[in-house]
Amino acid sequence: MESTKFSLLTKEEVDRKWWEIGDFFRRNSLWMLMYCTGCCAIELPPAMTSAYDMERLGMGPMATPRQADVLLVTGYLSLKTLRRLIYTYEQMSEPKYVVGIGSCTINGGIYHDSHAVINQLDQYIPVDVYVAGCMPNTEAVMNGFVDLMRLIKSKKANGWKKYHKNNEWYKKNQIDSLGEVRVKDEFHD
Amino acid sequence: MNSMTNIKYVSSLVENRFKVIKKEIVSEYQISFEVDKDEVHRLLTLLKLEGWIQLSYLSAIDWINDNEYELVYIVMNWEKPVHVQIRTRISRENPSMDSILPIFPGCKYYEREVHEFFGVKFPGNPEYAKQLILEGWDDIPPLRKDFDPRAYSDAHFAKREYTETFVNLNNEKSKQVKREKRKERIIRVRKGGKK
Amino acid sequence: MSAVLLIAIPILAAFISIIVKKWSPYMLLFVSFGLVILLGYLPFEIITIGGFSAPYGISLVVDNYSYTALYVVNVLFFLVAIINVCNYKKLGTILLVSLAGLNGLMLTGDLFNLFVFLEISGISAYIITTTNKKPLATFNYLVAGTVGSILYLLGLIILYNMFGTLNMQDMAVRIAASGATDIEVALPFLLMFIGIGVEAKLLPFNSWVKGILGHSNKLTGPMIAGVYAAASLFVFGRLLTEVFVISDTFMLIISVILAFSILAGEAMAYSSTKVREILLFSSIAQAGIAVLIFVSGFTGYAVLFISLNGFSKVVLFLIINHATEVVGSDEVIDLKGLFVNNKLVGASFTATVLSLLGLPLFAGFFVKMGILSQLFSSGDYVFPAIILLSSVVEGVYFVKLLTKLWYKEDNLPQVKFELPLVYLVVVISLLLVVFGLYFEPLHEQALVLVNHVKGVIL
Amino acid sequence: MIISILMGISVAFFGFVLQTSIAGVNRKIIGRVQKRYGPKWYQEFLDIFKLLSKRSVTHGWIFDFGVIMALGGIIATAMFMPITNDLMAFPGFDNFFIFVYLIAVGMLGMAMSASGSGNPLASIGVMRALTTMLAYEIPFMIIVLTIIKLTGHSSLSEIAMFQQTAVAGLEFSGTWFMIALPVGFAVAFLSLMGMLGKKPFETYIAPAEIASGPMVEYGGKQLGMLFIMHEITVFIEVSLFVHLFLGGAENIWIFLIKYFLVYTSVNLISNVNGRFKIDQVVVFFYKWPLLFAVMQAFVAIYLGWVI
Amino acid sequence: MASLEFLVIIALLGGVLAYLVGKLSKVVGASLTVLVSGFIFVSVAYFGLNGSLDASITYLPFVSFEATDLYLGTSFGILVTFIFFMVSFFNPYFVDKFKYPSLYSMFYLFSLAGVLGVFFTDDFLVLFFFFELVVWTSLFLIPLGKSKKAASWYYGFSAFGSFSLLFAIFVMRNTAGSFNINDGLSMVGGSDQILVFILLMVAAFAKLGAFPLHIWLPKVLGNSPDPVTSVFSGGLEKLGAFVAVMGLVKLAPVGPVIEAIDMALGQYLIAILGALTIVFGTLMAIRQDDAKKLIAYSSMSNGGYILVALTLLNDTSVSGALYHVLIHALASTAAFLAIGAVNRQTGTTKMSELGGMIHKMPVTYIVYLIAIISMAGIPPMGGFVSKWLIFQSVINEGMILIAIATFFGSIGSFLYVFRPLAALFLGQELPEFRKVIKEAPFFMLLPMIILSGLNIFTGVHPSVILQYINNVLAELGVTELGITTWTLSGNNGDLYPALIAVVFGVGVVIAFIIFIVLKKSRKVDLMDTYTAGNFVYTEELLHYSVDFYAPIERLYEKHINIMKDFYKGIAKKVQEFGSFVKYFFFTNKPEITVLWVVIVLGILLLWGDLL
Repeated sequence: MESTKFSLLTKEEVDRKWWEIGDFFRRNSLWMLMYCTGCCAIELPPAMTSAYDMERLGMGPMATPRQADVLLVTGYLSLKTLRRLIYTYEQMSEPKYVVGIGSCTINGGIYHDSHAVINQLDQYIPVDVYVAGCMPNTEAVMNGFVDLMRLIKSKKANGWKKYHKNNEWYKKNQIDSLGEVRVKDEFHD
Repeated sequence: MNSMTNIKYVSSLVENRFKVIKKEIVSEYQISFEVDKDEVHRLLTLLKLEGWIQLSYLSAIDWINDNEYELVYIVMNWEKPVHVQIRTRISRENPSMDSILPIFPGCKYYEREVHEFFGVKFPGNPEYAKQLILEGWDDIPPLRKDFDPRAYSDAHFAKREYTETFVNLNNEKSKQVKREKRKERIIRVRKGGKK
Repeated sequence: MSAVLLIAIPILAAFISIIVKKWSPYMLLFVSFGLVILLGYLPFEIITIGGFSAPYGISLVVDNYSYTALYVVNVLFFLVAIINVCNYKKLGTILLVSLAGLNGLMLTGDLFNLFVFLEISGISAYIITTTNKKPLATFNYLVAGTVGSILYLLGLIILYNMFGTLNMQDMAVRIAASGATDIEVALPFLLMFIGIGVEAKLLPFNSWVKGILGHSNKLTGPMIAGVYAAASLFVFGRLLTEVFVISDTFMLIISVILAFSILAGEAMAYSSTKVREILLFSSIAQAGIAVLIFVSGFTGYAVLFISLNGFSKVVLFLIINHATEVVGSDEVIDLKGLFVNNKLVGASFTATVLSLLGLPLFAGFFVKMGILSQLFSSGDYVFPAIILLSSVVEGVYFVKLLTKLWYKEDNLPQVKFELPLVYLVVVISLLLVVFGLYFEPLHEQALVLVNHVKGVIL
Repeated sequence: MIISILMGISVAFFGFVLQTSIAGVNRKIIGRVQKRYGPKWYQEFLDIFKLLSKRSVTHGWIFDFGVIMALGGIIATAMFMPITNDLMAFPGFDNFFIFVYLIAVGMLGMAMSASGSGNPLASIGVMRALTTMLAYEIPFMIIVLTIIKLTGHSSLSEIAMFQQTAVAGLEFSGTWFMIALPVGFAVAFLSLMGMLGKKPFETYIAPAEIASGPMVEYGGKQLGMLFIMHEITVFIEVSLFVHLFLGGAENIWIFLIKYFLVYTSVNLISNVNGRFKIDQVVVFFYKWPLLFAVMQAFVAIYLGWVI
Repeated sequence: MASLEFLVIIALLGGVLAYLVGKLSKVVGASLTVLVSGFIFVSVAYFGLNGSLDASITYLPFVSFEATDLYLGTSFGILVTFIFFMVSFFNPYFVDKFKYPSLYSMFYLFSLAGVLGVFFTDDFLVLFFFFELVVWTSLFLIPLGKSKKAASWYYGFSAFGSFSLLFAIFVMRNTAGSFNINDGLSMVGGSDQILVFILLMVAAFAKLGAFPLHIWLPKVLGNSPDPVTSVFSGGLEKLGAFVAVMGLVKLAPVGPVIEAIDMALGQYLIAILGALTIVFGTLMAIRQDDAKKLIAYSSMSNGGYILVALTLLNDTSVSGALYHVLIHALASTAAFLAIGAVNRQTGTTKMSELGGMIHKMPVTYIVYLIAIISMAGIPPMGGFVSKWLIFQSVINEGMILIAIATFFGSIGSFLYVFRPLAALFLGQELPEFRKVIKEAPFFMLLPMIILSGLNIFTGVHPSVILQYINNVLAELGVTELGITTWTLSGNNGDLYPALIAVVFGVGVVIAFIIFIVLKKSRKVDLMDTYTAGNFVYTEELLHYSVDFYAPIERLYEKHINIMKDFYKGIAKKVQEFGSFVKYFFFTNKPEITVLWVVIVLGILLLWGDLL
């Protein structure tokens, strides 16, 4: 350790420092995308009301994927919803996080044997936090958000990096089960 | 004009005109007739003239062991509030039934749905073959009895594999002990003991 | 070289031409051209036929006013004759007779003699209009013409037994001397006014105009609308300035008639869809304006106005009648896009129309300015308002006509204008533009005529 | 010149910090009204800096240039704003019309980049923003016309000073216009709510109907810059209102109190209201507010009835 | 020493020469117009500014010019010749699409000659001569565009206007004895003065396209070819402003003075009509689908501003009005040229058919942006200064109703100028235009860039031009506007436009620094937008440009063409009257004539004893 003089920080250190500061802001003002895919979405309004007050944590609903940080996948995901979900996920601005709420996102839940519902969400998009329970209680959902914040703090919530790193794997899975993501229907040919 | 007179009115109206295979009063406001396949059109036109102007639902039931589909038309009358079910049986091999588009234009989407989920053809409705709900479906119509959704799900969607081992928390006493202590404390507090 | 020759030569040529049928058109051309040359050496004097003095003899007056009138009428007549000589050979004699009648109208200083020449030129006009192949219209014109001249005669007779003379100057002197009140004199003057009014196309009396000019051809159109209109307006001017004494009630009636005929003329032109109708109704309105100027006493600019109008009408009617003959109908829709292929004729048509409207760079502008400034200086605000309002309406329908004639994309009317017509039309429109830019000569001519006091011969 | 520009920049920065913290406090108050804790007081700062730290999306050069022009225009307007009687960047040149029209530059910048983003929802949002602007601006300008006519000055600091000290010569001086023109104050308050885009007139950022209107396509730093712009716009409009109706401020503390009271009252009212349909907004402002504004102007200018 | 008469002759001969050359090759003929108008502008501007235009007359017969201390005429002259010069750059590019290209260049230069004559003369008849010359030469430019009926509407209104001007000229001559403008306007008195005032106002309204006589403006400007529209709105409308200045400022105020706002009744009525013009223009502009008609209505409402400002007769208002004339000319010409450039590339100006022009035509976009910023009166550009001056005087006079109209106009102008910006330039790039369109050629961009440069300059440093306007004010006898080199002082506060521009620059720099410091954002295609999860592939679905301000339009949809029906009604009445008379008098039966002769005779006979 040749000199104890204050040494200039290298570029990576500066970026890492900035990233930590950015993480502080990102975890204290998580904006969730108001995209309620399944039945677990009914848990979110109570989270915003005075009993649990999601705003305390700095979380609030935002209308469009561009503005939101957290994508809440609440409940079962049919093929059609999954296609729209993937398109929305790709529209979100980086760094973005996904919270899978409800057992349907974990292992297909009660619809595990249906022809229309997928069984495991993280095959298709990277999921940071799962909240188990067939309709988990609001506390559990809030707990999930707190876990997400802890993950961000410990720099482990890098699902979006995984999506970039092994994109082909995700894409292959998506093509396998969905056929094609961007479909044409009779109204938008 | 209570419902009984309506039911009687309808059954008398239909019975003396058509050979009803089976008649069943489902509930206070609902009656169902099973009729031969080629009389369905005339019956529906008659009912429509009598005031049953709304086609509430059109669906099919798959009797796989009789090797038949059963089509159910439910029509509704606003003045005399009675739902009339018209049921017919059609064969399961290349099932087809003439469309009732001219009588009830509303049937356009029902027929597309029945075709998509059961594979029944409806000549006379130009769009019956178009895709309605399932996007890019490549298997046999899913609601047929001989379709196994579980097999489809296993084939297409990866399942989460759970290892069967039970993990006992190595040095942590199982939670059961903690639960009993908590129960006692609650009883004690209820009796007014110290917290 | 006296003015009588102007009447004598055409009549003599008319008789000769009856005998030598074949040469009558060439004789017509030769005579009319000769007269135009003759006019150059005409002395200014009063010729009393046969030496009888004023109350009895007939006198021909050659002063500035009649000189200009003669000049305009003869030149116009010659131009129209050149264009139409080849295809109206049979009318040689009639045209010569009408030339004589017109010259007589301009020259005569005697009221009864005026009636005689009125009849001569009227009859020859009726025969010319027979070429329109519209017998009922010609008959209507005949009846109206004769009724007009008879009324004129009636007025003349009343005047004669009131004042005993037929000579214009003498009559004016006697009226002034006798101190007759305006009311008494009003009746004969109104009769004479209506008489000449029929020929000068004033509104209530001109129901014949639509029939004649509406179906005119290359000869009758320019002849009636150009030559005869100018001649009758000059006669009207002569009477109004020389003889008439206008009382205020008489003036009221006349101004009502004139105002009505100006505004109604423009409105009718606005509402008609046939090109010839547009032109004839606008010439009715212009006739009304000309008479209005005479009535308010500015002979100078009135003469200018009439001559410009005469030339323009000849040009307009020639072009439109030729196009109608080729195309077959004179509806605006059928003639749409006429000028797309023949731009030169179109340019001269447009130039003439713009000078009629009184727009700058054209002679019509200064004439209109002169008229308006004199009307205003006499403190009258009503008539200029009417003239300006009518010229707004006139502008709108002429612009609508022009845009239709110039702009059309497909199946344009196949019309070919032969050289003499094109040459004549272009020369006249160039004249209008030249006089528009350099207005001095016309201005002096107008000033010379302005101080032409009643009864005094230059 | 340079010092006054630096002074202006600091005024703008002060405005931003002030408004963001007061907005955070207000979110806490609203929370307490709804019997919940509400976010931290500096939550707004966190939101803005979080947005600035994200990597967002751009739809072309006009999309970015519009945001820069919007923020630049609004910062420029804020630099002119007088805080107290003597604390202002450009004494003598803070004319009322500069504020009304420079805000329009900000609005134009945002509108340009929103419709440049190619999203129809953004264009609809812009259209609604302009329509509401047409609605609430007219009554406000009439009331300001009366104020300028009464005081004889159109610069904010003179109007403020006019209301603070009773000068012998001028007969209405000395009383706040809030008291002097009561009806005008009410109308101006309604227009202020329209200007701030608070609940009843929040048609152009209607999250339910057109997914937050013009902000649809904005992500990280663009949205952050637009939030900064929004905060500074609110600072400008509320302090404009304070100077025009509440008699400006002798020192900074009075300014802060007045500012806080105005903003909180607007916020409280807006939180109990639903949202108007876009047609209702235009019709609403052209019915009663315009009528009262004209009546107030007529009475104040021609009949001289000023309390 | 350029003599005015020499310039007029150059313009006329240039026109004829352009016609002849145009016969050989259209483009050369049109570019000749550029040279001639350029030469005229340069000589008028150079000699006019240092006051050395000599007015001697050698060739033109009755014309008499006056250029010494005629600041009003020179300022208008320089402005309009400048507009003609700028627009003439567009001629060579547009001339090949016309039916009569050589005629177009000839009449273009003739109207320039007419315009020159109008501004520099001191004799009414000469003024009227050139006034009429401008009317009929510009008349033939209109049908080259889309509609043929527009020409007759235009001629109807402007003939009505110019003939009432002529009537006023002769009425003034009766009292003043000569056609001289100044003593004609000053000497007329009593009931004649009211008549002259009304007639001059009718002429000004007809030429400016103000409220009662505005029907022709959108029809003509909307349908005529683009260079002609820009010349109309930039140049020829200024004739109306010139006549309005004569009628409102030079002529003494007419009618009893209303003591509440100490203004003459005549002036107040014109102010009310000006206010109505603003409101009506703005309302109609908001709902237009064709960009050219929209800008036409905007120039109508700006004409309303000029009228309102001229009626107030104090220093800020008249200087505001004259400055607004300059600003409006620059801004609306730049806007029309930009739309013309788009029209030439795409062939249509309908907003519902266009979209996303910015990607291929960025320079035209910036020119249009600067033009609309100035038209809407937003600070860094000139429009703000002139509107500020007008607001100062309107508030100072305390006229509430007119203040409402001006505020409504200025806010409304922000609305409707933004509509073409959003619908034409921004939004989705429609596929059929993506491959075909490319930026306008350099010589079309040159005038546009010069105009936007001037728009900025007039906004940042107005006192240069306001200095010149002050001596126009002095000539008109109005108190001068207080200006220092950088600041203007209005009635209740002063303005430092350069400071606003600098501060705006500083603000933008700060924002730019914030933008650059942060992470670079990812470029994404325009179609990749938030569509609530739907997959949309066609651009038309994502481009919002049809009936843009639907909520406002719904409020006044039913009674839009009251005025148009009113004028159509008049035309119908004239037609009915004509056919009535035709039916009544012109029948083929000769006895009708005899009947009428007898009737007239009867009237005279009865006249004697009845009356």
